[in-house]
Amino acid sequence: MGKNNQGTIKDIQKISEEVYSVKIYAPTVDEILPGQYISILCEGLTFRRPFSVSDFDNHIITVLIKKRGKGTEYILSRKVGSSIEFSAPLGNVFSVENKKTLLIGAGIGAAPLFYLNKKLKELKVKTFFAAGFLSKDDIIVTPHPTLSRKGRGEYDFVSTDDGSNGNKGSICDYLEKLIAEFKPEKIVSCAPRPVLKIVAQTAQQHGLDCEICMEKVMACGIGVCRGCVIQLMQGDRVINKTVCKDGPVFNGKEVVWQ
Amino acid sequence: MGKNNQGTIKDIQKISEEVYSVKIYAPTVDEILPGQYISILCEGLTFRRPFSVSDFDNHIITVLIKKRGKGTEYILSRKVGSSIEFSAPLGNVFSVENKKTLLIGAGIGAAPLFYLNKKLKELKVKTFFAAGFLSKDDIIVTPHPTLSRKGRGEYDFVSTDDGSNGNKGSICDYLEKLIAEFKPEKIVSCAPRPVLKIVAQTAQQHGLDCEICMEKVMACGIGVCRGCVIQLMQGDRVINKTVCKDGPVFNGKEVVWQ
Amino acid sequence: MAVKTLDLSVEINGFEMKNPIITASGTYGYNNEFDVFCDVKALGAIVTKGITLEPRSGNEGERIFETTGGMINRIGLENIGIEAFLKEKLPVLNKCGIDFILNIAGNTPEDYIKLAQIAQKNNIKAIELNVSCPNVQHGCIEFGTNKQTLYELVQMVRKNYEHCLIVKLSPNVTSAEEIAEAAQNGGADAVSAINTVRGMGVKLDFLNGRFKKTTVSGGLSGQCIKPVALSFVDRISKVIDIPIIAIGGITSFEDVLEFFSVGAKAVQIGTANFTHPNAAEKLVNDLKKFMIQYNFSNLSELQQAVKGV
Amino acid sequence: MAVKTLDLSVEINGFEMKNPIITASGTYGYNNEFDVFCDVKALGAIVTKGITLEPRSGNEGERIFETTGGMINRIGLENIGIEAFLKEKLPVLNKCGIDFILNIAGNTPEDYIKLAQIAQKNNIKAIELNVSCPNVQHGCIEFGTNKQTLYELVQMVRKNYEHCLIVKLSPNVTSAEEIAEAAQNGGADAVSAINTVRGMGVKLDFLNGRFKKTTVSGGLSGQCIKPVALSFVDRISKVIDIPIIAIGGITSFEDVLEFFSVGAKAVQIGTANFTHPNAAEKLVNDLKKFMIQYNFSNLSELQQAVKGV
Ligand SMILES: Cc1cc2nc3c(=O)[nH]c(=O)nc-3n(C[C@H](O)[C@H](O)[C@H](O)COP(=O)(O)OP(=O)(O)OC[C@H]3O[C@@H](n4cnc5c(N)ncnc54)[C@H](O)[C@@H]3O)c2cc1C
Ligand SMILES: Cc1cc2nc3c(=O)[nH]c(=O)nc-3n(C[C@H](O)[C@H](O)[C@H](O)COP(=O)(O)OP(=O)(O)OC[C@H]3O[C@@H](n4cnc5c(N)ncnc54)[C@H](O)[C@@H]3O)c2cc1C
Ligand SMILES: Cc1cc2nc3c(=O)[nH]c(=O)nc-3n(C[C@H](O)[C@H](O)[C@H](O)COP(=O)(O)O)c2cc1C
Ligand SMILES: Cc1cc2nc3c(=O)[nH]c(=O)nc-3n(C[C@H](O)[C@H](O)[C@H](O)COP(=O)(O)O)c2cc1C
Ligand code: FES
Ligand code: FES
Repeated sequence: MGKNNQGTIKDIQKISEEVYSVKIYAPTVDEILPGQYISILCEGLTFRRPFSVSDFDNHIITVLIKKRGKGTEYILSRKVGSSIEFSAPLGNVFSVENKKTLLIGAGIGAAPLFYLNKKLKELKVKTFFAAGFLSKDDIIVTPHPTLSRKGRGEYDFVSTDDGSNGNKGSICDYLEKLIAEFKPEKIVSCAPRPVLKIVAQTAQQHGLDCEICMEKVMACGIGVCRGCVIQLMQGDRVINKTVCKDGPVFNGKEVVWQ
Repeated sequence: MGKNNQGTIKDIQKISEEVYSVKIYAPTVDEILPGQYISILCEGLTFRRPFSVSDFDNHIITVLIKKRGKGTEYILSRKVGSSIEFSAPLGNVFSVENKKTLLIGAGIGAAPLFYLNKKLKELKVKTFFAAGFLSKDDIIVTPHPTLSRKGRGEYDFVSTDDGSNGNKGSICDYLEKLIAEFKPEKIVSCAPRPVLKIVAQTAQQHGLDCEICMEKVMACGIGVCRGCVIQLMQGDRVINKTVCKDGPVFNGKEVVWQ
Repeated sequence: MAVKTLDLSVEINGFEMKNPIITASGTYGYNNEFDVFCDVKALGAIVTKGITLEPRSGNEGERIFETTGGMINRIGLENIGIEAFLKEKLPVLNKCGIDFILNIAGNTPEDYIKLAQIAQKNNIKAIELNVSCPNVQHGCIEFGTNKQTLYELVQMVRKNYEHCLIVKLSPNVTSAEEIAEAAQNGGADAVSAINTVRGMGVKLDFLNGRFKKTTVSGGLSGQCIKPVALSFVDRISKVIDIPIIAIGGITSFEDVLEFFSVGAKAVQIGTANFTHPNAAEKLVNDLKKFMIQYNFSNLSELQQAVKGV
Repeated sequence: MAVKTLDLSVEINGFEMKNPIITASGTYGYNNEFDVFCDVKALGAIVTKGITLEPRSGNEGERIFETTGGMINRIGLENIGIEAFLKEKLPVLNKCGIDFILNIAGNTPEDYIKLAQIAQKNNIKAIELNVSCPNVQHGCIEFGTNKQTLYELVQMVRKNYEHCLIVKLSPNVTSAEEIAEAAQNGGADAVSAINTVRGMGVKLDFLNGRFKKTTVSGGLSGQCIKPVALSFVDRISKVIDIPIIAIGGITSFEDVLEFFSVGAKAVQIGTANFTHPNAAEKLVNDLKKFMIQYNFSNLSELQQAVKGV
């Protein structure tokens, strides 16, 4: 028991063109690890809405929310101080190990990588955080980045499709270069599906470990409804895994890309 | 064209235990007469919610709203300054004529009578405004009553079920007395159905004109869906009339009480 | 560059509509009542409230009930009857230039035939057979749930009416396909689907230790039934060739596109008229805007593009 | 004054449930998965995910789709199969003291019979026949929409299973009454109703002048179908005598009372478990609180009071 929680919204701040940082005080949540997510009850909607945790510290959960439809609008229209109901922690975790790690984010996909990066750095694991965005106004910078490199916050490398900040082009265009220069042992990525696919394939070509964080519309969040399955190739068998419980983090090698 | 309007909420004030006064600035509404109502769009709900107009002045519509379910909660949770969509003006009107008029309200039913009372007084028609409530905290007093009689606002007579303010008992208990003392030519009432029935029958016994304001769940608000019909006895025929368009004001003599 | 003319028109057996946005029977009155909210003549057509041979006073008791995402109605076909319609409403329709479809209902096949004959005689260009109203004791729904009965009814009406004959289908059947085929085989020019879904609303009040119960058993409509309607239209579009006019929860322009994508040629707007009384006119405008912006010059081009994917 | 003991129990052919709040098949897993959210053994029972003879991997493509007031699913009966159930899940159910109903589905009458025999042999005290799942190509739904086929199927299962036999009915039929009677006549101890309503979700994206379409055709569930379920239960309660377990959009305690008022003896909670993962346990508590506050000492007393009005 205990995965259903009542929290209080402590802070909502706009941090890019469409993304907001939302801080929730959650007295009943003791631990959330990088890769895990929370699922928020939105009034009038059947499905709770899942969001990766982008920081967790002393019962304060930070999620970065991109405005999309009714659910995100509901959450972002709540007043600071109002209560909010959510399930947490849900899902599996990024493995935290002493391997030189290249983090690849794209758009809102950067969200869970902030938390992972922080944890890895605490453990003195070498990381390189690269992220791609559409344009300079879309760059997601957490409210109080520990580092600030010309408006690029904690990123070690930024690309924008239009070149308005950092390097011009998709983050995928720079994958080879980043691998060549940083020489990672492992890549971790959260991004739209097409980007994930390229990252996973590139990692495989270079024989690197690869963890990717997937998305799928969810109902139950705990693996029972079988609504969010993806296919993994394990050995020579294709098997169903749920993004909500077996994931959202998967071994990039195993995912079957349809 | 023009019955669908966009307005702005100018003010929301709690005016009794469960009732709030809501002021809406409605630039596209030029005239609303006593007895008419507006019907407010509430997000996520199929039916607009009807509310009698309790004052109208220079494009400012005042409605008094009792908190009930989702619709009223939605309206009352809106921020001052936010926009609101509604149909107006809807329904027929109280007849304004030079007859000594006894106004009988009960609970939130007092709402439209404030506006009628104001209009009648402007025309120097003699009125006597009596209203019944459950208890003193339920007495609805408009934000800035022109008269204040010991917390009873504009009422000439108040009864409360528990006797905590004014006379003890239901307003119906005082009907005979009020008629005997004020000697009206006409009674106008808005109240829950059982009260209306007693008022209508009492008026008939005394041979007085009687107008009553009825309620019914509504869908279209303009008489086309036939969802809100009540039966009237006209001559010796029973006919259907819509509360939304033919009403909400009816001749007390004609209503068929089921 | 020359401005392309925008062709939104839909034609079914000689019945011309300027666009595919129609308002559904029972939700829009008889003629121009909604002019207080929007420009009725800008619509493709309106479908009149269901008309019977004789006037009807409808059901007693509570008639409407709000539900999650929709409503239930048991109006019971209250209407002024065909005679009053011809005398009082038809002239207004003609005067205002409102294209309309006469929705007719009856207890017996003879009722339908007589109404069709009257429509024929009065040069009414389109009728919609309500064989699917769950709110009346006899007739009506029974025709709509049995394929043989429906086939025979449509055939008889067809013999008496030469203009656009639309059959409105009930979703309350085991096989959508069979019932749609029956309508087509009987000679319908088009089907419209869906009518309301059987539903019941219950309201309980608990007062002084006792329950007070109010029930409204009738037809469910509104956004909550959109998935039911999409599924129904999708299935019948695979078995019939005549045009399908989609109905069920349609509120937004996205909804309209969704129904085009499963094969609808036109759509009817019902319950949404209550929530947004200018919904229908807005849909016409949204459709025009979209087509201009993305360079579709006629409706079937757009419908092909949405369907073809 | 002595504290009255509160009796919420429901018994159907020897199957004892401590209260009438059950969780619906497919929404609650196989055993104690929901313990992370609430106390599963506090519930009257859980119904397992639909189990087939062999494991199934379910449908490819998108499987769930949110709609206004509900959702559509086309899971396609992904399940671990009866053998794995007996080996992995049954021990957990027994160990945790969770009362359960085994939901079974098959392609042929033989599948059902075999599953019933296995249930009988393993002393499983209640089974629910899923004859109404709209999400698989063959079998299942066909049994649930034809009264003769259903009658025969139930009869055959009955001969092979002596404990509590529940038949789960599909709302996608022309006559609710006939199908419920068929289940009763076949020898069911109870019926549960309703399974999901046929529905379809469409999502269109318009990108670079082209439409991209995703569709999810399956079963509609959630609050939006509550009126359909109320109507269905109301109608069948007038023609059958065996207990009815109501399902469809039940979320709040008021919903539970509404279904009692139309004749339900117990209820199942499905989609609401997703929105409020502790919904079912909360309903048990709400029910208890209400009965204590208003002095109802046993369930049927309350059910009579709500129904009797
Ligand atoms: C494990 C997981 C972690 C996530 N983390 C984050 C996060 O940290 N920050 C964030 O902003 N978003 C995150 N998302 C996506 C987020 O859940 C959706 O944006 C949100 O549910 C949309 O809800 P809505 O009601 O606003 O939009 P809807 O009206 O539901 O949908 C609007 C649009 O968003 C798309 N969408 C809806 N749900 C998803 C989904 N699950 N995945 C992808 N697209 C979707 C829809 O297809 C639609 O086009 C995550 C999703 C998952 C599964
Ligand atoms: C012509 C007219 C004028 C009205 N004027 C006022 C007014 O000035 N101030 C005011 O507070 N209310 C007024 N009402 C009632 C008001 O419309 C309802 O209280 C409101 O619609 C309830 O909406 P809800 O979503 O909050 O409650 P719901 O969840 O819809 O209902 C909550 C409770 O209120 C009851 N209720 C709902 N609608 C009505 C109705 N139309 N009549 C009676 N009971 C209803 C329900 O049965 C239920 O028990 C008026 C109604 C009509 C028809
Ligand atoms: C109040 C009301 C009255 C209706 N009356 C009729 C009618 O007279 N004839 C008919 O064929 N359909 C009638 N319908 C059904 C609608 O035309 C339409 O088929 C149904 O409501 C589904 O569409 P919607 O979800 O857009 O409302 C009525 C519906 C409502 C809500
Ligand atoms: C994701 C999902 C999976 C389901 N799987 C099954 C199943 O395996 N067997 C079955 O009989 N019903 C299944 N159902 C139907 C539910 O048990 C229930 O009958 C239906 O959802 C209506 O109830 P609700 O509105 O409370 O969800 C499933 C429903 C959902 C939403
Ligand atoms: S959301 Fe239910 S299994 Fe993943
Ligand atoms: S609400 Fe439609 S006729 Fe009154």
